[in-house]
Amino acid sequence: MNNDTLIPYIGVVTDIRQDTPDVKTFRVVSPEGGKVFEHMPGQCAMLSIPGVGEAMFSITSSPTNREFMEFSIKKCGCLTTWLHAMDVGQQITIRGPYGNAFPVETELKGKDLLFIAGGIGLAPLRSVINYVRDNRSNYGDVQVIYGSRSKDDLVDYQEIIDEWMNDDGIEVNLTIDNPQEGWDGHVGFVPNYVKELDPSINKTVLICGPPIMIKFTLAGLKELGFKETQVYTTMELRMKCGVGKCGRCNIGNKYVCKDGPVFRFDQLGELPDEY
Amino acid sequence: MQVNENKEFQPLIVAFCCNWCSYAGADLAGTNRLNYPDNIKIIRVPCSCRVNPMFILRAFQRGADGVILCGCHPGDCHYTSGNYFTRRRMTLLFSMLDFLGIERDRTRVEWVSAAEGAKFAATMNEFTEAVKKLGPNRRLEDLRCRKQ
Amino acid sequence: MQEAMINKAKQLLADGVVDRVIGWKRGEFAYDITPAVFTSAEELDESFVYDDFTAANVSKYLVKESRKDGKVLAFLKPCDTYSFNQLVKEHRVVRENVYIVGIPGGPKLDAEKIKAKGITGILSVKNENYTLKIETVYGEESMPFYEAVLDKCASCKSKKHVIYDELMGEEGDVLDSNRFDMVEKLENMTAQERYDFWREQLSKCIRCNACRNVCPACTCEKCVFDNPDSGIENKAPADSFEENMFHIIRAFHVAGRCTDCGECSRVCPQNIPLHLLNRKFIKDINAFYGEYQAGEDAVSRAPLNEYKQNDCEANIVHERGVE
Amino acid sequence: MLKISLDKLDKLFEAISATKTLYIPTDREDGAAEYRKYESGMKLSSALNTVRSAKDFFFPQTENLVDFKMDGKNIEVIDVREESEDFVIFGVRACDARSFTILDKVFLAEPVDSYYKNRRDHGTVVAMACTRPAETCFCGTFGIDAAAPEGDAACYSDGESLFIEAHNEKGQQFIDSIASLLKDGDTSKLEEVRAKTREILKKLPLAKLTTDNFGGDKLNEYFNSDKWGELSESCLGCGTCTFVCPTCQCYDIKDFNTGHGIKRFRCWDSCMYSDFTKMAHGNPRLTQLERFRQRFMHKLVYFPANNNGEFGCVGCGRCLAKCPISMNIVKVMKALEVK
Repeated sequence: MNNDTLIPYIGVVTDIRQDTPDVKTFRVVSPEGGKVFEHMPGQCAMLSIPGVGEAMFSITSSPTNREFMEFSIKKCGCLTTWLHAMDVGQQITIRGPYGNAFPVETELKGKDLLFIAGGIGLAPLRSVINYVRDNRSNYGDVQVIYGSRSKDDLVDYQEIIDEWMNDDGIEVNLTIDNPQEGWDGHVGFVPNYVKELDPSINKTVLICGPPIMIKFTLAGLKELGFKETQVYTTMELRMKCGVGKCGRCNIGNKYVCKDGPVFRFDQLGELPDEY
Repeated sequence: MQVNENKEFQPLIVAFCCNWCSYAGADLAGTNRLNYPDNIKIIRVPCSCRVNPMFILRAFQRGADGVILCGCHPGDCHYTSGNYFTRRRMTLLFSMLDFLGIERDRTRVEWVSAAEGAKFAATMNEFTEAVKKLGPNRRLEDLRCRKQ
Repeated sequence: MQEAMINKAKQLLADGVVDRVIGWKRGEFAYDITPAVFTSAEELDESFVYDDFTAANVSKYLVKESRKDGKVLAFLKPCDTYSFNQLVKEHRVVRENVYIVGIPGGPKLDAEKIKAKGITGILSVKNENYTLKIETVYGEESMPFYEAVLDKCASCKSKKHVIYDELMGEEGDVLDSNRFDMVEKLENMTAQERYDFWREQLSKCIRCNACRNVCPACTCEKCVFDNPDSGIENKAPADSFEENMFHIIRAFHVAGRCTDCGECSRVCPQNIPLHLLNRKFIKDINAFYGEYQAGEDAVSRAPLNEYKQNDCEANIVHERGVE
Repeated sequence: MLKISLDKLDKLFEAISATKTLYIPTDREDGAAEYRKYESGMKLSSALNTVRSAKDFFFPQTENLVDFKMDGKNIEVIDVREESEDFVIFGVRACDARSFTILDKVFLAEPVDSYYKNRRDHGTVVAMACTRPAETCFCGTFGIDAAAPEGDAACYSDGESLFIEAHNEKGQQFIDSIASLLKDGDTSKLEEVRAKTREILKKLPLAKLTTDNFGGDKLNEYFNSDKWGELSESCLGCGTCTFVCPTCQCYDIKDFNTGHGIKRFRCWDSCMYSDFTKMAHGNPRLTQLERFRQRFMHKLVYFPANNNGEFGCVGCGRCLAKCPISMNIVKVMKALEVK
């Protein structure tokens, strides 16, 4: 019998990095070494600990990374709590990749890109940002606006200041919600910061974060003159199968696991408001 | 404890024992070197009243052939009245299991005080024999949990 | 009766005594009646119905309805008043927000029983002197009224309203019902026979949860079977054990609180006689701890919430009845 | 057409079950019909339909997907799939026969569900034309002819004989396997019976129900309809409609700890359940209104939007008969319809 997508592969956790007090980044390879499967930036995978649960997570590493995949996971429910408690060397099950990806090889090619992320929302965008950094000549200017509750809640802070900020042609703007000792950067919410920075409206926007942030940022972008066709986001709903059959992650007739998770805002606008 | 050598059916029996009386009773049986079968797996609970019907059913699901619940004698409950509620609850539950055709001898409630080591051993011996006669639990088992 | 009820409802709406009316709404056929909330005289005229098929017990809806603003009028049949009273006792309804009009009850009819006679294509059902005249696409059919009566009505326990603000029609009495006959019959079978009986019945279960969701006593905010942390959450009877477990626990959770309204059996799509499990508990409670009718009053303690020092021992189960 | 006398049905069933597992609808003690594995002496039910639909055979209520053995930090994945046995489902009504093509659109779409396909490949559907449709029937609304069902093969009764014809190769193989029992027969009386059935179908109370005003293009219009509150207010949130429905295909995947391993199984799930879309951080469908809307929008709008206009309902009428509060797709369609 052919392999079935519902039967998972084994992955080994080879590194666990504490990013923020409630976010850890897990490095996963196949037991034989190397990646379990290839993916495109924005795609997701089903991770599971049998007996505990299975859930969809975005792959935070870039496909240009040839050795491993990474998942930045916030401690939130039953499975994620378990994942946060495990040690290096633990095997997990993994299946995927699921969903579409950010159109990095088509619509985004040659464009100036603006990434806007809030909190753990950086996770799916990190894959794209690093993909773009590794294929720098294919894209124009890159700007990243990233905000979190506090400095400690900025995911991948070390990578941002060590690598992204040192790259040519990448502008990184960080912000935190409230003033904090040891922070001399911007303070304020992401939507307002975006308006303050007043980015060029020629940029294509990739946005991910809490729904309330997306809502206000999108309104702000529209005020600045951005069109919905310029803005991409990535969604999350409860998923079980990952292939559009189990029937729960739909928004209207679109399944987030199969037709998403990446949507352009004009596409989302045609769908009912149920997410 | 006895060592079971022959191949006759060896039931798995779960005994829920209240912390204050029956568990101490089991202890006493041990320190007095009284024999009771190794089929008995004791689960210590703070009070017999802690045992809800689900505990009993789950024990059967996971392979128990008999379940016995031991608590303080009525009137002696550490929490004054826990075992009185247990008594009503288990009476109704056992009656329901019986109603569904589950062999009634697979379930039992016994009151064993901390001083009744001998009663504990005797009860367990007797209960194990009764369950042994019934054979493996087939009517209230979960086939998925059966070891191949 | 229907006319009188509509008029009563209109009057109470007009007088401002109530803001809404909970009752039954006419369907596509003679029998597919849906509980509904009415807010205007026009709606009442258009679709309010009370007839031989309005069996649904609306008291559970009052858990939610009575927490909304304003007052709701509920027409309750005798059996429904027991359920409502039990909810009052458990503080699940806001009594002040409900205006109860007691109405005469059944016996109500079961469309399934008509269909089981091979009568299909039902267009209308009329009760003429306790003979049902049924018009179908295949012609006129008839059958005795009492052969189509719902099981729960066939063993009606009471025609008395235990709680109401107003009564329409005559007050009835508590009946000397035969409701424990089948339980007794089962008790007198051998364990093997009982086991076979219940296996046959419970293996039909599709775990649709209709029995749980319709039950006026099942009003937990989160059911143990929906709670992934309970360790027994399950959506489907994956094994015969789970079929048994679900129904034992469901019945146990309402033991001492079940008023025997019979809704669980009425709604079961697989016709499992679930009320027998509830009645077994009621019968046992009566036998062991004295006669007790849940919902009869709003103050007495439920049998599983109290005890007596001289209660019988659990092992009484081993000493009585048929092995 | 080939036929066999109705009084020789037993012989037919014996012959089929000699080589393959045979399932037929048969009457239970409580009067309801149910598909059961054929055993000698079992009688074909005269009921119009079974309570549980025939989808069970291809998409059972629960099935094991995969086993895991946990050993310290290591996990072993055990593929538990086995080749299905060959089986025949006899007496499938036209509505259920159509339901399989709807399920196919979900499960056989890429990536193919191997569990479903395995059983689909090994199962032969022998449909049976209706002669006594009920008031709850509205298969005609979805373009199904109850007198000419789909399936791998179809049977028709004229009251004396059972006529059998194949619709595809699988059906032909089925007929070949019982050829010795069949003989050529005159279908003139059968045509009369079928014409009569079609007349009755036209007279059914729901015969005029149409899907003309439903479909993928009505998405926001119906989603934002103000009728949903009223329609869903008495919904109990049970799964009866979903579980008796031949086309409802949503499932859940769960793990069961056996004490010596983990069994991952899937089971039917219902969009009517409160935890259907519940996530660790929230639930996009918080009240019964949204859940209720999802079920009917799926059947009447989302499914046709994704499947060239095919609706996710076959008009079998089970939900009409079984819903505890008698709220169903017909009432929803009538209340919702915008011309």
